[in-house]
Amino acid sequence: MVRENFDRKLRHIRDEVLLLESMVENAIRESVVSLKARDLETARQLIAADKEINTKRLDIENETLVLIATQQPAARDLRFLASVIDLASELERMGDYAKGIAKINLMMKEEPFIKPLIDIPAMARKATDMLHRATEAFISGDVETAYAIPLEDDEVDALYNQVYRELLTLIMENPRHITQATYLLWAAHNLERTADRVTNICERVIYMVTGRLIELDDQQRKDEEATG
Amino acid sequence: MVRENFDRKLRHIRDEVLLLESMVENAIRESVVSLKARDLETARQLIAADKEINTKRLDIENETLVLIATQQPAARDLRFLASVIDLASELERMGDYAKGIAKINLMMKEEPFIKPLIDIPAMARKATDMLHRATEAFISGDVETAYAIPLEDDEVDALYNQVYRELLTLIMENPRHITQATYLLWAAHNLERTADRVTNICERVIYMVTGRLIELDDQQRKDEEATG
Amino acid sequence: MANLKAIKRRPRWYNKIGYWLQHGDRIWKALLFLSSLLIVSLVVWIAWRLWYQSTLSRHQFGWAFISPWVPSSWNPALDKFQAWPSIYGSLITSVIALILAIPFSLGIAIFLAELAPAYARPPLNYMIEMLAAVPSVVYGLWGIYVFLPLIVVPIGEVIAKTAGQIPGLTTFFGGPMPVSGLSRFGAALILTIMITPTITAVSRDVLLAIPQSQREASLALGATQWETIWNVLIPYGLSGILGAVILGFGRAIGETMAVTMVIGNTTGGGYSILKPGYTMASIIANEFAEAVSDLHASALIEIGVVLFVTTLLLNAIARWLVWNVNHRTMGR
Amino acid sequence: MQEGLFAQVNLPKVYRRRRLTNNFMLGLTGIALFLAIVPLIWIIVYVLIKGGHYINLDFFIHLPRPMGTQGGGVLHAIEGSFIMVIIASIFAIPPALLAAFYLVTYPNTLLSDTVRFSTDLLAGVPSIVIGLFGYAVIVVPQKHYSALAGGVVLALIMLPVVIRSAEEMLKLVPSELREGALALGAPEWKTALKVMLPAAAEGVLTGIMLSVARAAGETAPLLFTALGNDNFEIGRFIHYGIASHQSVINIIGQILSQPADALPLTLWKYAQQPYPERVKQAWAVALVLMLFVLTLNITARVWLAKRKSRIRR
Amino acid sequence: MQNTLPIKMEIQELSVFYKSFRALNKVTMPVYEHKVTAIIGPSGCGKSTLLRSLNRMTDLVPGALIEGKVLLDGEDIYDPKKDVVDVRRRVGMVFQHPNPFPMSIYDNVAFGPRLYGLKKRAFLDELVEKSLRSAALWDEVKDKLHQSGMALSGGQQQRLCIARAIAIEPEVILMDEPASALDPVATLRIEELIFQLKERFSIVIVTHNMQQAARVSDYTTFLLMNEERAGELIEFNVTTTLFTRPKDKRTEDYITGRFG
Amino acid sequence: MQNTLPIKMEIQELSVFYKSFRALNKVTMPVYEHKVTAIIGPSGCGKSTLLRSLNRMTDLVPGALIEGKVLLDGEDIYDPKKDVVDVRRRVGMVFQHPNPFPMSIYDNVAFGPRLYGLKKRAFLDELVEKSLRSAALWDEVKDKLHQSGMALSGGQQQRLCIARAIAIEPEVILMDEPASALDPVATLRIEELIFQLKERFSIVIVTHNMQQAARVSDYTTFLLMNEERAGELIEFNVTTTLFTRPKDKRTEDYITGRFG
Ligand SMILES: Nc1ncnc2c1ncn2[C@@H]1O[C@H](COP(=O)(O)OP(=O)(O)OP(=O)(O)O)[C@@H](O)[C@H]1O
Ligand SMILES: Nc1ncnc2c1ncn2[C@@H]1O[C@H](COP(=O)(O)OP(=O)(O)OP(=O)(O)O)[C@@H](O)[C@H]1O
Ligand SMILES: [Mg+2]
Ligand SMILES: [Mg+2]
Ligand SMILES: O=P([O-])([O-])[O-]
Repeated sequence: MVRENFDRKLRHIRDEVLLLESMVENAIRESVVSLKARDLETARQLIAADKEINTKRLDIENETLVLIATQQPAARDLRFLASVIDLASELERMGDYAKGIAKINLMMKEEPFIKPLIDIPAMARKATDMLHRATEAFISGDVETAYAIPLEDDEVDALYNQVYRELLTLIMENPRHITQATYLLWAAHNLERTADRVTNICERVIYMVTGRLIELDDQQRKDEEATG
Repeated sequence: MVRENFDRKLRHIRDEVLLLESMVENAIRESVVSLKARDLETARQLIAADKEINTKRLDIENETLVLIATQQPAARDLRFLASVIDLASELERMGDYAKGIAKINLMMKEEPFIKPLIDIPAMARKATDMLHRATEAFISGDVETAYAIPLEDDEVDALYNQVYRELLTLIMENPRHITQATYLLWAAHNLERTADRVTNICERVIYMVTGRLIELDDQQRKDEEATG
Repeated sequence: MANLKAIKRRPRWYNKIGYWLQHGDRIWKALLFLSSLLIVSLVVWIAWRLWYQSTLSRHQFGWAFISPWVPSSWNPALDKFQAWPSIYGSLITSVIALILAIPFSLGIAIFLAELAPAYARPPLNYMIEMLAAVPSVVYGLWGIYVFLPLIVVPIGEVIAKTAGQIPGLTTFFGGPMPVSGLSRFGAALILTIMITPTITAVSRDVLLAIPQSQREASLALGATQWETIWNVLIPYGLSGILGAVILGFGRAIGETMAVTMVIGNTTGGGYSILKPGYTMASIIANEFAEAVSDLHASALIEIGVVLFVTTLLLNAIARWLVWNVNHRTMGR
Repeated sequence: MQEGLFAQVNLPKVYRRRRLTNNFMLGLTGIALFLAIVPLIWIIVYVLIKGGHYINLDFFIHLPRPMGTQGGGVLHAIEGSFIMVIIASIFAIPPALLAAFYLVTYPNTLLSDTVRFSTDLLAGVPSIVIGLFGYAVIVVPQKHYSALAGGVVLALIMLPVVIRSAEEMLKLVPSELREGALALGAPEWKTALKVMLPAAAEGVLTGIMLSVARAAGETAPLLFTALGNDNFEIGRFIHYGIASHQSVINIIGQILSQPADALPLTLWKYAQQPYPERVKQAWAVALVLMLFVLTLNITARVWLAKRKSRIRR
Repeated sequence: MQNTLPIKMEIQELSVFYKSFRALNKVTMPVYEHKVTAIIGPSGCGKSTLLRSLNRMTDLVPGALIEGKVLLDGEDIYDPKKDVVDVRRRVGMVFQHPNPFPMSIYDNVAFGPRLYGLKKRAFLDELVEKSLRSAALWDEVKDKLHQSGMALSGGQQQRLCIARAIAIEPEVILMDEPASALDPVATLRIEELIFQLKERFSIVIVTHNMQQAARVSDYTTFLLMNEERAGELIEFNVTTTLFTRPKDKRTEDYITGRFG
Repeated sequence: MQNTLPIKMEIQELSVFYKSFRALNKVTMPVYEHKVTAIIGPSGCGKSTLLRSLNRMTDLVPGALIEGKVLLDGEDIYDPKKDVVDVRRRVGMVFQHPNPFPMSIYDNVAFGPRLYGLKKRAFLDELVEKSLRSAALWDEVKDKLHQSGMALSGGQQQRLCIARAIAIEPEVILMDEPASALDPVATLRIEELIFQLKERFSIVIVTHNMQQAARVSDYTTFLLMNEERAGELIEFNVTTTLFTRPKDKRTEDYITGRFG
């Protein structure tokens, strides 16, 4: 019965986070689908929609800070709010990646794909799936899932390495492919980064539940970070 | 006279942020210098030193959250603390970029540079300079500087574009250069990202002083984000 | 909103009159004011009445009436009146009573407020209250038949034999002690018994009203219980205790019946406390009903005036002392 | 620590000295209490023995017999005390309560300070002086002593006690209670009568009872006002009044204009008389008077103590 | 600030004097309908004075003098033609220390309505239940309505006082540090209650506890003494704004504990 | 938790009874030297009882009974051979309501030392100044040392009480809600003072105000009543940990306001 008002506000923030997550997830999925379909209209819409994501993220951060300033949260409530701020910024960056892919779509000339677009959509599927489950783990405070998800990052990394090698080969075969290849490489890179960022969300889940800030990705990153 | 204890803690956090900033700045500078000098020993040290940066960032975030939980900060104090959390995570990511460059140094074969390393060190100089001044603006609450710095990002972007075109040309000239070129491209990309992130710090400065969260980089990003 | 409508259903005139009378408050305030005025005017009236009724005597005797240096004589037959002996009687009995009662009362008050175990407090308190509630005539009766012969006379005789023999003190303690015990000393002792409960009860209330935090503060500094009482509680309650003492003094000086019954009722008698005498109250009580002349009555009323003025002075002094003590110690 | 503040002090020695002082002084207070209880028990026991011996039903229902004869009672004094206390209450209580309300409503005006000082003064004025006043303003103009005059002076005795105790008790009522009622839109008088008075009721009643006890025990003011009247009997007046078809007011007037007697007055007179029978009766009167006053007093005090501790919380 | 909100009361250039001492200097602020407005400031800055001038409780202080206007639905409550009893019915009040009347719980709540001649038993029964429910007290006391209101715990007493205040359906409720005498759990209850009550009433609350103001209010007024020790309004703002980015340096200093 | 810190007092399986009512049930906790330990919990959970048992103020309550041990530097203060006066000299106390003695500021501070026969004027002068300085009060009162201590403001009075307590150089200072009667500005002053004092004393503070406990203390104890309404220790922890990641669900519920 106590602190209903506060609880209501916490729930509202939670809902906002879920909303932001679905916006981002959708943006990533759509950006890859429209890239494959060379659907420039959708790409343009996605670029515009990123503004909303940015605004939503600022809203969430603002609302959270106001709650911290006015409601003196402690313990789990505070950890939840601190995590929300981080989460929102992660999601916003993922939104930026989606926007990046949409822009690539626009920038690519009207030329046929130099290779069939299979791995990149697969990466997108995997990344959005991880993101979705990580956010759910955040909402439900599911630590086990949070520990498990970062391990799946390997799949995305593997796909990325495959795309990378393939594209390098294509360039070497035919230097004229270089522009498109570089674009597709960026797209794949963005998706790989997206999956990486899911790890950060998982770290926040663990922090929120246990109060401990740890790094989950030391092992995986070692391979990846060479490339920033 | 009042809240001396709290003020002391705030000052401590400020000092820690400065320390973290100098660690990161140093890492970026050293990573590029050692890349140019092909100094593998320093590169290895930098990779190891990134751990310290990560730890420091977690320390700062923890300390900040503890202050929020125990000292009920409001208004500027709260905005400062919220910004510190963000700042620390930005700095930590910049540290990762430096580590990335150091790893590139290790991964590059013992082959001569395909082009003289001039633009990349220039980018590093510019980026660290921006970072340094942005952090100082943060400490002193200097809004004007915070508004000015993001405009300088154009210089870094210009350098990056130049490097990008140069490297593409080199690849097209000689596909055997592709590996080193890609590595150097990543390095340049990392530096470009670093400068981008300085913009986030500037946003935080403005937020801290005025209480308004705005996006400073809309204009600049438009060109850049295509590439994530 | 149902009840709002109900409120508005009152007739207009009702609301108008109600508003004019401020819903009855005008009458109420007038009543309060008048009652207060009544109290004040009563006191003024009493004072004025006594003053007025003593005109005869005042004109006749002037200041000499209350002067200690005028040869005293109180002779209704000759219409010669001088009040000093009765004033002296009042003062000496009250002062002795006070000197004896203060340490006693304080001791008892301290015991009751600070030491007595919880179960023993109520009965002890009631005993003290009862001591205060015994009507003064009963004290007088008991004094005449029991207290004087059994207690006062032996003590008086001892005093007469010791202090009374010391040159210089003879004036005040000279014997012999009357065998009946009727004397200023007897009256003083009875007064002691009568004012002890008053002073005790008030001081005890004062001590009890001292916040527990004062005791705790002192004890927490490592003070013993006595140190706490002496250094903290008494200073804290000083103004209240002073008030109690002055209240006791007022009681003593105004006490009529018991004193009248045991003081012996004679004029003259010098200064010795072992002699019978008069107090102001007792002389009025004793002679007024049989006042032989207008001047006699007027003189008695003038003694009433003196008593009244004494009360007034005591009250003023009490207020001043209390204010002074409060100002010094409490800073208010 | 020892080397700091307490270097110059022999702590065990200081502790021993302080403990001894403590025990000694506290012991003295106990002795003082013991000594004070002695006269009380003595008086009570003595009066009980002397007076209890004489008391019987006759004592309460008969008028005194002529001096020197056996038997008779003090009905006149009981009735007189009763009548005068009632008159005093009627005269004293309503204005006293109103004045008390004035004092708590306007605590800091010039008039309230004056009222307070006057009340203190009135409380301190020796009762004999009050008697003189009653004599001057009632007996002299009326040209005869009366129960009414006695009642009025007793009212003067009661006034300050009621005012001060009522003010104290009303002051204990938190001011927020009063404001609470006013904030609901209640007028002042309803606030006073419906909220403040009930809140302080027991305390106020106690004050009234104390004042009644005080009035019932007073002798001095009655000496020149009620004078005393061995034949005071209400029954007779009523009987006679009804028989001669007088109005109720008339009968009451008759009663009030007679000199009256009272218990303490009777005691005072009997004690001075040379007849042993009367002296014995005096002890009995003392017992009756004491029982009455003590009962009233103790009830009042018990009530008050309970009240105070409850309101303070 | 949304200036389009309906305004319930409007304080215009209000100054309050105690004899010749100016306790409040030209305060101007609105009280929005169905919102909670908090008044904060250091001790002695005139918070209580401001609050009490809103239902003319200042009339009770001899020597108190009002300048300026306090409009209730557009009418000045200090208009000599206004009936103070009516003003107080429409603007209720809850005090720092719970002050139930020394009567039963039922009579406490029915006290107000009875003043206005509402005496029908059935009607009162219903009203009492409704008021106690609104004050979130019904369940705790429904079996002992005829026991003394003073036998309740502090927090319950305070809720009883709230029930008593709302029984006469005021339009505004003033609260002067309503929870400062309560323990933290009871305090939270009262805060929750305030949150529920604002659906039906406009609420003005004085509190020493800044955090409390932050928790419960929609708007916050910050008062401060000027050099002559008269209280002045430094900032009136949306609560969340006031606590995250106050406009005035002095507000900032106060809420961040750097005052004095 | 750093278990290597020097322990000043140690409470072992302490139970306190009022007559037959068990107010505190087997509480075990340390008081670390030169640290501030806060005791929090809902009303009636036995915070004051626990605090007051640390310098035997419980002796003042008739019928109070102690079980268990309270060690001060390893010696049980309830040992019948211990002199209670000596225990209280070493364990000072500051109360909820400022309670200066009705004497001058100087005499208030000199009260304790004088009990021990320290009466030399020069020595006392110095001691009084030192104590008042430590209590951050010297500058405000140095010109009126011989005015009554009760004429000071509430916050100043409380600092005077602290000066009085430290004048006899206790080793531990107990504070029972030392700021709850003060306004926010005075409260902050006291909190700052506590922070300075811990350099010289070990401090135990009871507070209703969780935020205050969070602000001032190094360690926090959370007490709660069990079914028989006896207070039990739920959690003793480093303050920052307790407020960011408490171990016990009940602690979490209490500090996040979800209790009861
Ligand atoms: N009845 C009064 N007579 C004279 N001065 C008064 C009266 N009531 C208040 N004051 C003065 O008016 C000023 C404002 O008082 P007020 O009670 O409104 O302050 P406050 O902000 O509520 O303080 P607190 O937080 O201590 O309750 C203070 O300086 C006070 O001394
Ligand atoms: N002198 C006493 N006699 C009997 N019971 C007491 C006494 N003092 C306290 N208690 C009871 O002991 C329990 C604990 O009281 P205590 O005062 O220690 O609680 P607290 O936590 O300090 O509460 P608060 O926060 O209200 O001060 C309560 O149930 C209380 O009723
Ligand atoms: Mg106030
Ligand atoms: Mg307590
Ligand atoms: O900003 P990043 O995508 O390089 O993490």
